[in-house]
Amino acid sequence: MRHHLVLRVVAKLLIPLIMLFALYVQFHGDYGPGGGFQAGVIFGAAFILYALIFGLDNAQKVVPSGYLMALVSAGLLLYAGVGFAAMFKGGNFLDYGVLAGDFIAGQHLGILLVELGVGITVCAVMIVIFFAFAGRGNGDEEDDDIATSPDLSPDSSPNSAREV
Amino acid sequence: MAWLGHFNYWIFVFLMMAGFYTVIARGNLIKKIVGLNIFQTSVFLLYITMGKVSGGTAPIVPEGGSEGVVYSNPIPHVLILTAIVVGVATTALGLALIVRIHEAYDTIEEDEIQDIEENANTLENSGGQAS
Amino acid sequence: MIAAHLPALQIAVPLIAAPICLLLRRENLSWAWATFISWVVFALAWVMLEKTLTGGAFNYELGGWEAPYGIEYRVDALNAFILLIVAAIGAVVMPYARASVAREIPEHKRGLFYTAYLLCLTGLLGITITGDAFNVFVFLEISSLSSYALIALGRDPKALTAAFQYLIMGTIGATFILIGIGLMYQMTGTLNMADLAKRLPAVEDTRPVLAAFAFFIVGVCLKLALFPLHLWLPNAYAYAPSVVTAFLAATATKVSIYVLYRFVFTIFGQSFSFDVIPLESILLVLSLAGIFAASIVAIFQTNVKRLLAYSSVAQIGYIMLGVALVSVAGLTASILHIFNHAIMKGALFLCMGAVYYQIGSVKIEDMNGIGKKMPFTMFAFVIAGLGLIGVPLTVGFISKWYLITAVLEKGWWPVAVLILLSSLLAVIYIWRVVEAAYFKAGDSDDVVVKEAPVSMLIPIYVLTGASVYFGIETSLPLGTAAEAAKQLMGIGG
Amino acid sequence: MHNLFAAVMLAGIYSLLMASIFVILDAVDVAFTEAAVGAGISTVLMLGTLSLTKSREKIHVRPSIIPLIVVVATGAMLLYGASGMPEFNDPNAPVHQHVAPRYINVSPVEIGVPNMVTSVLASYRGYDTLGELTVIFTAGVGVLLLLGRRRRSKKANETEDSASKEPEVST
Repeated sequence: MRHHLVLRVVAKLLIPLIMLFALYVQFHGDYGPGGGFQAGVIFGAAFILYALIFGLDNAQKVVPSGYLMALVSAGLLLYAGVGFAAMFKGGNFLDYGVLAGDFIAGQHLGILLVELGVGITVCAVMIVIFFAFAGRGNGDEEDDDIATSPDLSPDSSPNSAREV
Repeated sequence: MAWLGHFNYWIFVFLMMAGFYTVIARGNLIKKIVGLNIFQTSVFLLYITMGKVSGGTAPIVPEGGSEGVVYSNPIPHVLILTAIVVGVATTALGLALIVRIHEAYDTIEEDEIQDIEENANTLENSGGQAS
Repeated sequence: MIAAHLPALQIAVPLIAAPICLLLRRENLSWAWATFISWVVFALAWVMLEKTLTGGAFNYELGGWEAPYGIEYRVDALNAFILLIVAAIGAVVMPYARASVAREIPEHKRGLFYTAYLLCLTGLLGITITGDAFNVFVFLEISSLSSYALIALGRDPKALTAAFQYLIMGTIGATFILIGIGLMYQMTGTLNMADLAKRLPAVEDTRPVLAAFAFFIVGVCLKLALFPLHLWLPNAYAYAPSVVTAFLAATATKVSIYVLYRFVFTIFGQSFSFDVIPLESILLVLSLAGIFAASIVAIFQTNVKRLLAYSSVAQIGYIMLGVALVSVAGLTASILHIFNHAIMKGALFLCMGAVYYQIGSVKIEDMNGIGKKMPFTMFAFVIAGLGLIGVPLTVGFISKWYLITAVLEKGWWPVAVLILLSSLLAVIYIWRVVEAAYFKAGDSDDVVVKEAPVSMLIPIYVLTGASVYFGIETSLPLGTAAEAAKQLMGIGG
Repeated sequence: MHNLFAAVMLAGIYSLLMASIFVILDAVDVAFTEAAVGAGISTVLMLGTLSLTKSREKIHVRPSIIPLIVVVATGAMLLYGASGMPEFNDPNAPVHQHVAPRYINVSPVEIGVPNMVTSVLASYRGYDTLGELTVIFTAGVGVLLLLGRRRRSKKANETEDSASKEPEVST
């Protein structure tokens, strides 16, 4: 994709807009269709578009895998953490009503936080999955999956698949 | 015209059968996953259909109050949001498995994989009893 | 505070532990963390069973919303017992996992492996504890997706195809369950189990409810591998990593059987399940066919893990036979056998994991003379194998005894004879392994094969010891199973 | 249809059409998700898989009587069930009588969120959504377990051991 000038320019214009739209969907979910899951997918799609146009290597420089794994966990931790926070504040697990001063404010805060958690994890997982598929195509990585070595071909020695 | 009142359900059953048939009859692993998607999507249609009320609108309170507005049932929507997520998770995992199977067997056709496995079995068992 | 939130902690602790495990990044840390969590979960399950046995069933409202509007947990003797079985196997397997995983899983995947293991545990516990029909589906998928990935980690490429086949059949099963739940919801407007049980009788002769029942049963039977829907199971168990096989064989199908109990008895109610629909005759035929077909196929296996997997299909037949009796005695035997089979199969698969650890194979012909080289492992295998046959002083005898008593109580003596005959088949397949291990000379100039490490032997002996201990001192499993059976049949409790 | 590329694209279009049907049936949130996921992410992943595997299906003559019987039996069971269902659009159907009215009438006041789907999703059935998020997390972990490789490092050779200590394996 190195030479497609039009694609690169259009992508550079579109990607910020897609991200902005994702944020709108994330935080407008209370009032219209949308929410954390859809926002996460759209935000992830922006990264996928970036990776498609500018190459996997560049995309991985933007989100190094270490951070990505942290994000994958962070969203779920945030969601479950809200549950635990409610428990420490004297409510049941995931009872947002006790999180803030009054019930409705607590509910709002809880929903905001859990939707954010959903958005973060979904976005990160979408990117992880895409990178995993795309990275599989790059031949320049070390291949260390024992089970994938194609020693099931009929003429291979019978026990080679079972060697420890 | 009772049958017309169930029109959506007939569509659901048709899609379900088409998807299900693709899953169990097709030998190509990617086709199986596509079939699985159709199969699952048909169930989404079942749920969403049962939530619809005549004259209803999307279950979002419009600005400026909701006098006399009929809303469709939000519960099936919530359930299906979850089910869609489950569906894409399954698809991703299934496709990842296909990639690995292709790397190991160099084919994504079920019967060819079976042939390879049987050949490997007979070789392995050449000294022992047949399984 | 902890006491009030026990049910929530039971799920929330392993659930929040999984992402933390992913962040740990050090193999040893991940292992230590997962082990610690699995023991915490075990302790919680233990306390909860005590609580239900003394104080009766209790509910927990998630998010503080009352029952049909929010999701609630409902814990009674039955699911507290299943929770304990799952948590106990999960905890016992973990110390064993370290050595086994180090041998079988590529190094950089071990952290992820423990994460997936915790997720699978979470899923299985979540299915068991919940009081909401749709929530069952969600947690079923957590456990299924993680087990597909775990099974695919086996070193043989066949593990990949086995996992794919399981994925296809498992998803079909789950989607059938989803259809069933949808149809039930359509006729009642609720998803809460207790509420469903209240509202279903009013509409029980409508067509959607009949269809819901059919789809639900087929879906669950796919998941629990009832013959002839067991096709995914043998390969999945045979080629998965040893730890995964031991864990799943002891827990996954058991949890699906729990789901069947819950829906057939608690939600649809026995009058609908067995009077309107002749479920008991269907189950009777299929379970007997399963016992014999799977036992006979097991005899001809050369891969011992595959042999044990077929034996699992046969044992599921015994468990379902107990359901088909539709009596307190039959259900007691059935629930008891879930517990006993989890212990025995766990022990047997752990033994095979130890053998694989040392000789890199679980084929019968590779195991010649292994009894002398790995005396402790094979001794445990023999003891647990005797249990599978149903020899007195083992747990296997207890459950067969109660099953046959329950069958005779119904006056079905031909079925009792068939159960005894089927035990002979178990003798044959266990004997084939024992024969190879003790009575066939191995290649003496073979690589030196040593006994498995102590960290693997201790979990093996914990389970083997349990299979003897609970064969003699039966009060805990029997008392709980009888209590749970009474509650299911709607007597007392 | 033996060209898998065409099959995958058609599946994407099918999802998009399904999303439009969901809009007509008032399920805007679901339609949004179906469009983003079914037509978007799923299609991208399938195309990725095709590029890694084969894009043509082999033509086989398979005896497909048994699958046909199974499918027809399943379909017949569903038709039987569907024929007894409340009519489409019927406001008196049981689903609209129990539980749902509470969400529709009370939730905008009780929680203060106009989108009922959001309040049911995140609050009343928030535990389900926690499970749903865990499913996605599981999918991520599962895909990494299957496709993940040891992180490629420029200094792969000298840090072979230290790199391998890290369990995380993206790319």
